Amino acid sequence: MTLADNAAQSRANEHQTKRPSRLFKNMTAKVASIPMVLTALVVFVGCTAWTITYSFTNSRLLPRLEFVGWDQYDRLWSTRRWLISIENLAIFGICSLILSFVIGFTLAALLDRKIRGEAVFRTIFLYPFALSFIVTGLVWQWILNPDFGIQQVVRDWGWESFVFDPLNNADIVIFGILIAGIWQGSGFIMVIMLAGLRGIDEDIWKAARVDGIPTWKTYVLVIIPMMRPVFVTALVIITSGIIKVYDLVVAQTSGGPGIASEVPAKYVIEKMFQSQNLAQGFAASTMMLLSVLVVLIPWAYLEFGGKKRG
Amino acid sequence: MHSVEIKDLDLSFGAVKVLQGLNLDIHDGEFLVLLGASGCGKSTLLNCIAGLLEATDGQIFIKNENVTWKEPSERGIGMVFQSYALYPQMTVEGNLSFGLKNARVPKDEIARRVARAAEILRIEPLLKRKPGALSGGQRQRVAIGRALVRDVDVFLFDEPLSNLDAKLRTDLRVEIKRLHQQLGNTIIYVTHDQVEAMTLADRIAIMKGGAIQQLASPSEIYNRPRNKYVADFIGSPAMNFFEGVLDGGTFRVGDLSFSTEGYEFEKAPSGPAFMGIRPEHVATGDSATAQPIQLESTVELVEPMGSDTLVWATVAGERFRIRVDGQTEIRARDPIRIGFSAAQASFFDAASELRM
Amino acid sequence: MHSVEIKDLDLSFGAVKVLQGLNLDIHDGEFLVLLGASGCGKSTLLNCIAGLLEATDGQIFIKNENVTWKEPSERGIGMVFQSYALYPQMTVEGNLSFGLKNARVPKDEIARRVARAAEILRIEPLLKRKPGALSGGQRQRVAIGRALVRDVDVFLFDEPLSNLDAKLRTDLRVEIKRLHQQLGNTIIYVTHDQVEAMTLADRIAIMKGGAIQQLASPSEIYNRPRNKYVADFIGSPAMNFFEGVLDGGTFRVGDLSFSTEGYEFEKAPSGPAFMGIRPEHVATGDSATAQPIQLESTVELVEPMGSDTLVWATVAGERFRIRVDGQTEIRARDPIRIGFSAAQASFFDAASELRM
Amino acid sequence: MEGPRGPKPRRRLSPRNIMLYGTLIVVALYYALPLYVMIVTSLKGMPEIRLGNVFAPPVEITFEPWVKAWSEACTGINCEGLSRGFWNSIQILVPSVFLSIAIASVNGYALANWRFKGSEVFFTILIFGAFIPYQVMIYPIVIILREMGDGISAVTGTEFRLMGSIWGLVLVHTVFGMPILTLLFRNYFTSVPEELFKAARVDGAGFWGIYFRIMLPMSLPIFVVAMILQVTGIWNDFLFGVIYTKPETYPMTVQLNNIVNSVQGVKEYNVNMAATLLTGLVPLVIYFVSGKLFVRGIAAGAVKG
Amino acid sequence: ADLEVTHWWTSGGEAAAVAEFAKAFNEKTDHNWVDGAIAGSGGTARPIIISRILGGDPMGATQLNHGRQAEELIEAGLLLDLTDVAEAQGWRDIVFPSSLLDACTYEGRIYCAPVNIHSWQWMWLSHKAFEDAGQDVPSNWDEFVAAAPALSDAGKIPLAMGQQPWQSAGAFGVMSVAIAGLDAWRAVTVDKNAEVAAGPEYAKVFQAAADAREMAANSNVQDWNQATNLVITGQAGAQIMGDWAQGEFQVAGQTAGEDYTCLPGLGVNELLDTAGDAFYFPKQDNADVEAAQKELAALLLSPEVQVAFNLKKGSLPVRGDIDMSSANACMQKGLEILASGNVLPSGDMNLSPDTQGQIEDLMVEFWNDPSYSAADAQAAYADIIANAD
Ligand SMILES: Nc1ncnc2c1ncn2[C@@H]1O[C@H](COP(=O)(O)OP(=O)(O)OP(=O)(O)O)[C@@H](O)[C@H]1O
Ligand SMILES: Nc1ncnc2c1ncn2[C@@H]1O[C@H](COP(=O)(O)OP(=O)(O)OP(=O)(O)O)[C@@H](O)[C@H]1O
Ligand SMILES: [Mg+2]
Ligand SMILES: [Mg+2]
Repeated sequence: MTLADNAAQSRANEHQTKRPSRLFKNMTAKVASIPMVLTALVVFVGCTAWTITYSFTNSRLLPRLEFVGWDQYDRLWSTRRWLISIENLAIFGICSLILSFVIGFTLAALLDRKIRGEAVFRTIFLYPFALSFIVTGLVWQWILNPDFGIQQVVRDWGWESFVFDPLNNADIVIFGILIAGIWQGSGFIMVIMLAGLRGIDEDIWKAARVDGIPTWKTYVLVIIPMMRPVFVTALVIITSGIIKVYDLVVAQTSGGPGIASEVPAKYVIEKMFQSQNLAQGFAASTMMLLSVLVVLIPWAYLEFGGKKRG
Repeated sequence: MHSVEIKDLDLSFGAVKVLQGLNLDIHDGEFLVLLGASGCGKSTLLNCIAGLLEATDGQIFIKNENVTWKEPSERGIGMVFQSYALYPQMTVEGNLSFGLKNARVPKDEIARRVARAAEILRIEPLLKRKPGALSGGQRQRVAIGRALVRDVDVFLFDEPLSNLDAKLRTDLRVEIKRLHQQLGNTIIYVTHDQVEAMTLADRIAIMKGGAIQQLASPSEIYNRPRNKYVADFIGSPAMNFFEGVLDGGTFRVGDLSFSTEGYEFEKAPSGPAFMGIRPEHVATGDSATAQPIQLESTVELVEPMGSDTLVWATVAGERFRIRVDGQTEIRARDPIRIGFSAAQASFFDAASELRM
Repeated sequence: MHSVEIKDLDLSFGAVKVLQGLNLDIHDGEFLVLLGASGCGKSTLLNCIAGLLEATDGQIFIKNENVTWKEPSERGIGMVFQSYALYPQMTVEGNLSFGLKNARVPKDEIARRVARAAEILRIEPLLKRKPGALSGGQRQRVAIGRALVRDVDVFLFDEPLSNLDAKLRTDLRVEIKRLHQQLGNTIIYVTHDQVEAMTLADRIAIMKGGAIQQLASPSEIYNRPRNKYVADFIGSPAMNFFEGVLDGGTFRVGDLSFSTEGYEFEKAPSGPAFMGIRPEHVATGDSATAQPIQLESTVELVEPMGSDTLVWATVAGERFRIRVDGQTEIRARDPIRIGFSAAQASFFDAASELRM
Repeated sequence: MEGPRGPKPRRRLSPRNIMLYGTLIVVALYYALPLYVMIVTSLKGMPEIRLGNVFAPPVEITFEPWVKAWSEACTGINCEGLSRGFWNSIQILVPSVFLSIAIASVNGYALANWRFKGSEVFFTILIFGAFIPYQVMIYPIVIILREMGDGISAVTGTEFRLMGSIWGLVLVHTVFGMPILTLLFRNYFTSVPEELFKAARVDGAGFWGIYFRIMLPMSLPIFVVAMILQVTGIWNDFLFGVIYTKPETYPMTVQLNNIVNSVQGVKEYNVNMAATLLTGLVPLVIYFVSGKLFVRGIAAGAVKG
Repeated sequence: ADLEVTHWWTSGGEAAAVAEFAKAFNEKTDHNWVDGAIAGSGGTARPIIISRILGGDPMGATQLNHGRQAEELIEAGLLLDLTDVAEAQGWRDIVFPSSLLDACTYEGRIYCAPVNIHSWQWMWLSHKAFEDAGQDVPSNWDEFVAAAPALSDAGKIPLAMGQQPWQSAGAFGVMSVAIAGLDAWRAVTVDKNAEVAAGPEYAKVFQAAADAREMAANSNVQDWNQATNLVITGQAGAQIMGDWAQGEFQVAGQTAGEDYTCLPGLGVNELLDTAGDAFYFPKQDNADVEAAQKELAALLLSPEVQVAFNLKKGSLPVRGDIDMSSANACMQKGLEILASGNVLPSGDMNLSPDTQGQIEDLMVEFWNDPSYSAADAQAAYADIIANAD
């Protein structure tokens, strides 16, 4: 070993001891992430834990820590209104999921066919997304009103026995809400799908044409399976909206007729604030959370657990 | 017999004319390479032949049948894309059989054809895998297989190797050539890599700005380029050019003058012109003395490439490329004697840039 | 003096060990090329040197200073990326001066350095343009310029030419070489193109699986590869190998036996071994008769490449590549006489694959 | 040679086109109908509404409902219409959009380019947060806002309340906008070539330097998307607006709800529709103006990942 | 000081009434009334009111139905103690019936200012509707039931009914007092006797409710005042609604006895319950505001304000010692019943909001689902009563 090598070696040893602490590495990035960390921990984890804890108490108007075990849950699951709410949410959720996908994708596919006036159609399909649920609910309440709206118009045209009054018929009221919900949200799904379609390699289309595959078959067998990430994004957006559906119902039917269009979120709010039974509301929201987890965890496992990626 | 015939083909995207009055005849079983710089319209032409783009004017015949208005799937062509365009969620087998199933080919016939294609391309062990689990070269082979099972007469390849690394490219190039020898189909092959063009083609069509500059065999194109563009485009490193004046039997560049003996002029050798000489046709050192034209120069830069070495020198103020054997000992700043013969050179008219 | 020294470098991504106990010394002003197949860890090593990845273990010295824990900008390095990574929203000038502004270099000093880099790289007219308005070659030069203005001792290039087409690649390769001659900085240059490696390098480090296989001058690597991997990797088309048994002065392959006269063995020449011979060291036709080893074979495939032609034949059941002059007339299915000498061949132990 | 030449002749009214445009037009009608009804109704007088159906165009156009909705409609004893809510909404909107986008973009950037141990965990929690029904968190957030307000008061020695002030609402919007926006930004910044980030580090730029000088100028499309989503989301919010503000600071949607639900005698549908349109105007204009950018931005940020 | 007052009085008559408070407060004190109306019903407003009180941003005063709603807020010390105001003003002596003040009292201290008496026990009948159907205006429930088919034939809705849950529950309450009688009602509501709730008296009530459900089948309105409007315009025959409906008739310029008739206790049992509205004053840490709060509390019960307010609102004043001679015929009727002591405590004071919510849910479901039989509903009702607290 030469002298220089020795010198380098000793310097090396001296520097080796000075490995900087991991904690302070990327300090700025960590500091900048504080809002995210706080939100995640304090709001999302903290508040959820708080809510779950208090769902086991008998809190009324004010939270208090007097535990009563599963009482609130027993009561919850023996309440007809809650059961109807859950049923409604399930129907609404499944239908709006399917319809959003079908309508959103179909419209996107139609728009992607290099048509004239694409911008006009796209704007028409998308504008409802700009409106609040309150507005959406009001307008559709108005249009579906049997005395002024579609039913009356059709009757004026001479079809006297025509009946279309979803908002006043307890059996189908949830579909009346669905009409408005789809109207409001499917445009956004369409945009996401359109963006996804535009991202597909042109050559795939060409390959399918050379193979002589009809257009619809290409969509079903080739394009749709390729758009998995897009569908996942859309799924996240739609489901997170479905669980929270509240404003729309309040504005359109207030849960009526009767309790035919009640939804869980509304049950929670009313139990917490109107019936002044906080713990019951908390129990209901815990159940909502649980149902979210039941859907999310397997999905998250499939998405991130199976194949590790950066 | 003509396999593919293109007559007066025009194609515009809106106001942009990409192909203009293009004519091209391709023989049965021929391997034709379309070579040209990026954006010259190669892919566009291929897409027109495949029926993926609609001609603005002109006609296309395949096997003497006018297919101008036919659907791609009815034209009897198979196509291989640069990005492979494999259906990602289907297995290799699914990719190969998808088109056939759709054409309602009987099951056993499908199985037979897939098996044959898999055998030819040596992808039998991969049949159950999805494209995502294949390497680049394997994907490429599956893409070729998809064209192969269609049992067509004409294959169209759009830069099928340009996404691969050099080593794989060399290997697959040989495979494609062998495949052609084995099957005897007509192949139209787009590339902008001239090594591919030279090694694969029966004939090369050199394109520029939507028109064909020269359509000839590789050696013809290499040795007797029709114009300066072709001469410059083909060959790596590129041909050396001198700008000067032709005057009967001599070519004058500044103070120098070279004899044009041995060169067969197609036109009267007079007026301003370019002389071009390929780096590999320049001799150095002792062997230079045997050449009719000799010059003294200085080595500027040496690039050893293993089997041979590139030498950069300066002649008449221009950079001058010479290719010598890899074992030759040459160092930068050495003086060097170079020699070449007009017989191996090319002369082009200075104005029209056409071969003289 | 050492410019860059790497000691026992380890790097893992989670469980995947990408670099393992890597040692490398680079001299001042040396042009070192890291060559290796895709995924072998070249970029990872470069990123470690630049400080963009944190070593799991080991140390890195630049100019004899331990920089293992230093920020990239404090290491005295400049880096050029494969995708250029120009800041798209800044002008060329902005791109060049960004780093200097960050380092609070005085205004006039910045202007001076930018002007100098622009002059060296001949991009003065482009200074006000944005990268989007530049051609590939120009972008490449700006990317180099960005490293240049930083006035550093070590330049790191990560496949700077692999996004360019063949023609431009050749031109820029020469520019980089000239730049190195002009500036005399240390350059570490990653590529997987061996032509680049051979032409540019003072020394080449061949990597495989995160370890260095051989570190030597290009001609050493070309002529005396340390192991079979290096021999196979370097040279295009690749070296021809025969698997056989060495027995004193002869190498037996099946029925054939070749004399090993002229080859300088490093180890006792006995036992199972590979013999490798480069395609360009194989003579054909008349000149073959002058070689100590001679064989008869049949041409299988011919690839004319202009300046020279590749011939594929079969010898002892193996595919055999031969490189001949471009003017030679050879056709597929011709019989061919080939000859070569053991002096130009390489022998590798069959088990360890090390040079014998 | 004879035979077809040039482009294949196409009929304009091919069955394919009739199907395509037919479907599009029918669907477009479904989407456009409510807007039409809103506009038409808002321009009719009450008698006309009572007589005709919702789809009939106005016989006599009157702008009075608009005037009334904007400046005269009453809630309780306040008869200022929507005008006050409009300015409140603006005051809430601007800082909320700014703050939420600023924070989410920095988060997304840190997650994409400066991962540290645990950063993905926090991100996962955040994404889960997008699914938590707001109702779960209304109550605890009331308490958090109260405590934070007290904390700030104690530190600064001034009287400061988060609860009921615009800042409380801004904070709430920032928190609840964070999951989706962070996802959007993270995906976008991940798709920016990593080499650009490395080059900037070699050039000596730090966390903020790279963010402001390199990433920000490149991210216009995703900022547009984030802005559109936040503007509509915040502008249209009702639940938080009603719970975390007070009458002086009520946003426009709450005001709208008040006007629409304060039935005095008969329901004034025309005024309600005018009020509805007025409330939707800001997001509508934004969508009509920036539709194309929106689609592009979605393609850049939402679809990958 | 500025005093923000939240309430959910946004219908025409209500808004006019609350304007009287504001006017008096602005004129008679140095303070300023900041109106915080929240449209919708108590259901919309209460979460806002409560979360603001809890969130440390309380309003100066707020409407809440008195009764048990505020108990926990008082316990938590969030509401202002008004005992000194009450004593100074002698509320003990003037508030009538005294149960109103009891509802404001918690552990001997007074925490709210009652402002009116509301009674649910009214039915409103449209003269025009019965005229159009060629019927006499009924004078009790049974007559009304008898006349209903004729109304239907004339294209009228016999009974107008809004869809909000509290309306269904309220109408049921009215019917139970009128039809089951006071004793049975007391046993169920005050003593929470589930047996009575399942018994024959209540079976009659549920049967009546089922009849009413049929009569209201075509009433497609949401809000109570829209339903009232149906009566005012003669589209519907009658509505069961509290005395606040009075205000709507007044705003529409109708006269009791000429254009419409009011029947307390459905004309069967002339009883009034004495629910009402009260104002609570959340604690503030600002002395100035506190002074304003107390002044407002005192003002709310002052004779002139009581008169002005209740005339507009159509409710009865909380003190018996004032001159209400300007009140209309219906109010006079109510005042008489009140004076005669035929009062019953309001459900608000007996049942917790939780139980009330459950009853509302039941009623609204029963009311809207014609296939829900009276017997099933009664069983469910008895269940709720058994578990009531
Ligand atoms: N859809 C299109 N609309 C307008 N111009 C187009 C379109 N497609 C191609 N072009 C233009 O036509 C010209 C030829 O394009 P083409 O793809 O055929 O080039 P190419 O020779 O295949 O190039 P490359 O080697 O880069 O693939 C280019 O200038 C291109 O800009
Ligand atoms: N962030 C990462 N996480 C996990 N593995 C990685 C990561 N980056 C690189 N690798 C792995 O490390 C190995 C070396 O990668 P590296 O990019 O250094 O290869 P390379 O030699 O530069 O290849 P190429 O020639 O394709 O650029 C590869 O196998 C790669 O999969
Ligand atoms: Mg192309
Ligand atoms: Mg790399």
